[in-house]
Amino acid sequence: MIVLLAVLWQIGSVTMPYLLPPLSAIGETLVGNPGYYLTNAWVTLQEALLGLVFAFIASSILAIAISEVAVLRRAIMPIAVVLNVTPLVAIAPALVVAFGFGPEPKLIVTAIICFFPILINVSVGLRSVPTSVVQFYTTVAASRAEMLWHVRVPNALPYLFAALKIVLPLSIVGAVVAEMFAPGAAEGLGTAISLASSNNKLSVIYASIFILAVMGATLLAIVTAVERRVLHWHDSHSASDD
Amino acid sequence: MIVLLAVLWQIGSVTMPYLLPPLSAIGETLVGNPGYYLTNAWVTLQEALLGLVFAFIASSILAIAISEVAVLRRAIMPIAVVLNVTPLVAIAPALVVAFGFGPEPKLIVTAIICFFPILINVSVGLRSVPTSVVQFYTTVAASRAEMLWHVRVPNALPYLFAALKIVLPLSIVGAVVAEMFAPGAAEGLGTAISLASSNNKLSVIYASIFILAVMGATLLAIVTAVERRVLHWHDSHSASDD
Amino acid sequence: MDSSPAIRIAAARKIYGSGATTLTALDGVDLDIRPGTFVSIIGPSGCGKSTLLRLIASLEEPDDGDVEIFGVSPQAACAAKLVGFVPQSPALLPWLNVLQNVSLPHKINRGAEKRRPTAAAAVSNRPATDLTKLLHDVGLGEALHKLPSELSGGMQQRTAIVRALGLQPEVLLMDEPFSALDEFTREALQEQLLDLWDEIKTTVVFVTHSVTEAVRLSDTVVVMAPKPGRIVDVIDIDLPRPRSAEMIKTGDFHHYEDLIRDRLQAAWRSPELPTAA
Amino acid sequence: MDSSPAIRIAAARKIYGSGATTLTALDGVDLDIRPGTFVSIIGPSGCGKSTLLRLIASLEEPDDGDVEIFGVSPQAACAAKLVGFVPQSPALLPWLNVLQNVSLPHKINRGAEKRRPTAAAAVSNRPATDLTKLLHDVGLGEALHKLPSELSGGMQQRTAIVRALGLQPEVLLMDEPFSALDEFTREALQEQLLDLWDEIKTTVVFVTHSVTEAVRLSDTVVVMAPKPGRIVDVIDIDLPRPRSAEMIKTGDFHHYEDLIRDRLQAAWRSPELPTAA
Amino acid sequence: ACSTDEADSAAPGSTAGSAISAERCAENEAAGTVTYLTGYQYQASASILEVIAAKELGYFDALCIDLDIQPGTGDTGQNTQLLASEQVQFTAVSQQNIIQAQDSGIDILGISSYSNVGLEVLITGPEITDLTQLEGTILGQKGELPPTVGAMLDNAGVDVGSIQQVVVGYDPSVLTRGQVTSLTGFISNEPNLLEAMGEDVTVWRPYDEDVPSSLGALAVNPGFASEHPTVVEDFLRASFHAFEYCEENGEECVGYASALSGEGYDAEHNLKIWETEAGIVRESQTGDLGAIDTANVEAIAAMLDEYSLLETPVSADDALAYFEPAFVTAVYADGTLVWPAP
Ligand SMILES: Nc1ncnc2c1ncn2[C@@H]1O[C@H](COP(=O)(O)OP(=O)(O)OP(=O)(O)O)[C@@H](O)[C@H]1O
Ligand SMILES: Nc1ncnc2c1ncn2[C@@H]1O[C@H](COP(=O)(O)OP(=O)(O)OP(=O)(O)O)[C@@H](O)[C@H]1O
Ligand SMILES: Cc1ncc(C[n+]2csc(CCO)c2C)c(N)n1
Ligand SMILES: [Mg+2]
Ligand SMILES: [Mg+2]
Repeated sequence: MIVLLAVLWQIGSVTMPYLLPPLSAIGETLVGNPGYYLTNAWVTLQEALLGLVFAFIASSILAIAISEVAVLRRAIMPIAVVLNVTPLVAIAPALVVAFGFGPEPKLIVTAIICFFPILINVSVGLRSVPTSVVQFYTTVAASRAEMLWHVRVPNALPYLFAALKIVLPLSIVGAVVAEMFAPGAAEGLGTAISLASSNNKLSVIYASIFILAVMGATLLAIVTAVERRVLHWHDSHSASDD
Repeated sequence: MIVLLAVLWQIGSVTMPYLLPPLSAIGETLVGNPGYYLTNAWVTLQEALLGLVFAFIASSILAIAISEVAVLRRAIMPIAVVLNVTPLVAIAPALVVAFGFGPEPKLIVTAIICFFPILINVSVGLRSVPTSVVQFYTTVAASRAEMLWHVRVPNALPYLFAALKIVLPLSIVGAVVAEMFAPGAAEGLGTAISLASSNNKLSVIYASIFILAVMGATLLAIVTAVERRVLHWHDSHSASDD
Repeated sequence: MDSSPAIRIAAARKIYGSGATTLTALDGVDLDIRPGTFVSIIGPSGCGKSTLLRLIASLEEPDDGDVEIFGVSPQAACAAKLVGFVPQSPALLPWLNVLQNVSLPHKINRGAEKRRPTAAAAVSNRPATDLTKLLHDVGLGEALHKLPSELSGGMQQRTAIVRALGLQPEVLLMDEPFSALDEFTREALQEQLLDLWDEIKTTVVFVTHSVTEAVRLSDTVVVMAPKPGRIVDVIDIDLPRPRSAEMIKTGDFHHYEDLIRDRLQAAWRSPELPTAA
Repeated sequence: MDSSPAIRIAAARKIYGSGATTLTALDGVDLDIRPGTFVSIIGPSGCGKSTLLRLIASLEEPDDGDVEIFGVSPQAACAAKLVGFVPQSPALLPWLNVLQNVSLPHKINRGAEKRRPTAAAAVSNRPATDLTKLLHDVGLGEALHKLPSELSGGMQQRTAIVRALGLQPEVLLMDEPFSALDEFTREALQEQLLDLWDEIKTTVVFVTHSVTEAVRLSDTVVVMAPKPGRIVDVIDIDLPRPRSAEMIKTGDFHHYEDLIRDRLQAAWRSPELPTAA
Repeated sequence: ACSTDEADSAAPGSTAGSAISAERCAENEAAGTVTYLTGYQYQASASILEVIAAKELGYFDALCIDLDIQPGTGDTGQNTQLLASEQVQFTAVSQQNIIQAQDSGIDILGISSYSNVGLEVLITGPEITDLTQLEGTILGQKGELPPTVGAMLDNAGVDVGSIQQVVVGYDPSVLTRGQVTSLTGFISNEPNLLEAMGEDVTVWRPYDEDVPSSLGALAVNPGFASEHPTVVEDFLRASFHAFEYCEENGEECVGYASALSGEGYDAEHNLKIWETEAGIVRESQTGDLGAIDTANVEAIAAMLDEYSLLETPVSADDALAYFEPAFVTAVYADGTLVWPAP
């Protein structure tokens, strides 16, 4: 599979040299300057994860709020949709005006990108508890908080993990896009990509994307491993071929 | 809630006129030139939905493939992750180079953005069938296709609808971002936003975002309504407060 | 003991669905249950037994009529943790092991005692239950740390029983709790249930399909019939306690069994029930 | 009828878990079941009855030993749609109504007949079942278009029974199919089951906790004991058929009941089962 | 016949093929639809506005060129790629972009340039009177420091390393709000915006510090150029013709761009952009309008080398090979644009 892709790429790089750099060129820049990529990757990773943490906290709280209180659903969902459909690249510059050149604008962009999938998945998960279970805990008058914590939240975990799988790679894209468009960035792979693209350094662009992909795949592998441990009780993990 | 936001906005627009235009200015441009916004919205909506349809088909097929065949999971997931972590704004230009000024690059960008959430959610949903149900249909030797069609796919619907709620607004962002970064776009709200931002017309930018938000919220309301009809049997819809 | 009823159901009606598909699950149900009595409910499948239990357990609102527990609403009774409920399907949490599943209700609604209505206050303040011992007693001693998916059907059911018994509730609502148990396990659990009932003087409402079990355990047997779901008979069982294995073979016992079977059969003859070939 | 067994289980062993938490659910189980016989399995809760049934139904692989149906593997038998399975929990699809739930298995694996092994071929080619009629017969005539969530526990169980019967399988595996049914519904369904069995000469493996039911229905009663799960007795019931309601009261019948209860009690005395107080 | 679908928008006096011999018309038509990609949307910059105007005025029709205009995003690297891949035949870039593209293996050919004054400038408040005052302050830029601005600072003896660089957006008020001390910008854009806000600023042009650069260069796909040299010539002819027209009729030309762009076009500001850039072009003009100054190309190549902005250093001859001044030369006779075409 990977070999096949590599061959296709090489053919592409010969027929469209203005579009795809040869793999050797990508390899050279990676090997020639590993420090550059590692430093930038580390910056981007930090932004991505920090933004994700904020998004996770905010969207989990809101997911709980909207699945508990119908009024809040009607108030919050439209705002969430607005955040979700706002093209961030259009407002990233405005964010710097509001928040300065520090990491805040980047974290905000990353958090906004990651926010919605968690919100939706978790709120569906919170409401997907089997009726018989809810009924039993109603007879012991579990408070809303207790029902949430002991019943709904664990029940939402499969949905949460699905959301995390979606959102971990997204957080990286968010950080990169923020670096490209939120003013103030001087480091990170996003910055590297925009510098390279204004200088037509195709090999640097694709080397950066390669690093991003490796980061994304690693993060995904980590969630998947954690999920396997945490959700061993869930039907999705009982299949023997899993 | 909305009133509160409007008041906050107005305060913001007075203290930071370079950041937020007064609401009245937004209203004026919307009312003054509704045809402009409607035409562009229609273009963007078409791109968004068409891209979404492609993403839906591709990711559903792949979700089925990876949840059925473990080998494919190992082959396809890395590629999916690469697509998901590639900053599309960085490759949108390359797509135009490869595919020209037609709608293709925009559809591809939109489809890539929508692809991953559907893939992940649906593949989790396909595997979350209660063991006892799978076992019964194993005793009548349901083929994989039959198990899929009659058992796994309906069982994945709650997850699919969650994915659709995430992805419908995303498809709009995808189309907008594509319009902003794929040269050659002469229409659409993304184009409107980048033109306006090159001319510092804040009111047009925010009017366009407002239209985008309305589109996103409408699409979300439609899926939610469809979900309510289709998933009436699911626990998430049995609560009386729903 | 108080003379006011532990459970009072008056003219209760419950309707499911709407329009053309309306189904009257319960209609004109009147029932008073004195504190400390053991009442069994018996009736054809689908006649509304579970619905009635859910009504008492605050899980359904009657469309008409009233339900009270110790003079307060079912909600208030549940809030005071007066109610122990064994649902027809075990409803265990798949991510908790057996011990965790039966312990969780204790961690929930801790301030419940304060909300107990006076009529039920007398019977509060018992020593906390030893759940591990209770689980051992029902034969789950080696399954304490198993997940529900690793249990047999009967083991799941026993877990659900312990979960309710552990609460030492004033009102114990059990929906076919022993249906998945073999005769001997069932008998052992019947003993344990009666012991507990004797000890904490709880009020039990017990849905069963076994006439023998109903007669053996109950002070009163309520016979229900379907279409609409209603009470057709309330039979007091005037047999001395403890009721030993020998008593089951006595004429008195058989008399009650036959009486109840008779009423049950009449109820069962109502339209649209399985046709014996 | 062929003299080779319909179901052959040889030295079957099934182990759950690994390491410290290993549990031998079945050990050294040998059982041959002749075609057309009605075999009941009875034993304490958790002794491995459902596991044994799942082994026959191709839902578990034995860790040791062999299972065959009509000389082929359980998988092959299922592929030929020889097997009808009534699981302990109904396992209905929540998005399909009763009629759709029982119809779905017919839409599945349509080419099955071609795969039938010769030993079972003789009994193929029966007229298709009228599922609506079957549902009416079990008392679900008015529930055809209800979703599982709108059914009572017993109604769900009857749906699962019809789903299996409708397949007219050569081998019918039923795991406590009548546990949630009242005595009269149960009796009616017993009649229907026996009629069907008589008519299509199917082989039935029937897990039950009711000794009376086992004696009434079976040619052979298999008694199991736990720790490890094993067969402790195989008792042939030499009573004439049809076995009427009167026969249940005869000494011969009681003899069998007492015999089985005796064996069962011995099995039940195995360590770590509920302690009668 | 030449494309007729824009016939109704043609300005008076220009009808299809009216400014060209039939033979040359046929040659031009053989190229089919020719696509031009703007540098940045429909901005009224030199190299964009006159092409839009030429089309609307019917000049391309008159020369039998079927021209399609696509708006660029401002990413010049992308423009060069699209040109090399022949998705477009003409595009607006700078001479420096052309040399850098060639360095990355992207084969394109420079055919014209309006001025040696570069587009990119540094803007400061009036209190800055010497660039060395910027040492230790914050400089706002749009992704990276333009090499010409860097060279300017360097030439002025500034320790560039001591300046903290931050990326900012396109709103120049970061400067006047004091968030940055200096700001990179485009010669006709931010200064005009700031002036419109009533702000007083100083504009530092690299050109004035002897840093070579360019404004309004056009590039062509080399394969296309060798196949259809008359189209290249006549494309330039129509553009230059329109440039002259728009110098006189700026408002009308900006109106064409505004109509193409739709709501959100700041016609007033764009007119200023046009007037500023056209003024610079004329003020710094060294030869015929649009003619390539080979000395400037050599100087740019040397500058790029000096600041190590190329993978492989280029010699002056290498750099000159990336440009073909003959197309411009061909459209002038004795210093006047030949119109109509031969
Ligand atoms: N998936 C599993 N993982 C681990 N242990 C299991 C699993 N399924 C069953 N067991 C164990 O195997 C033993 C036998 O279970 P089985 O379900 O066969 O019992 P059973 O005889 O059907 O009981 P019951 O009458 O209660 O249904 C039990 O001790 C149970 O805990
Ligand atoms: N949620 C529901 N929606 C619609 N109808 C329902 C619902 N729950 C129960 N019913 C109907 O109400 C009637 C009574 O159901 P109920 O569960 O109370 O019966 P039951 O006496 O407990 O039967 P069983 O002995 O089979 O458990 C049935 O006809 C059932 O179809
Ligand atoms: C006068 C003038 N102003 C701006 C640009 C172009 N510019 C190049 S990139 C970019 C941002 C696009 O994302 C802008 C504004 C120009 N060519 N001429
Ligand atoms: Mg019930
Ligand atoms: Mg079992």
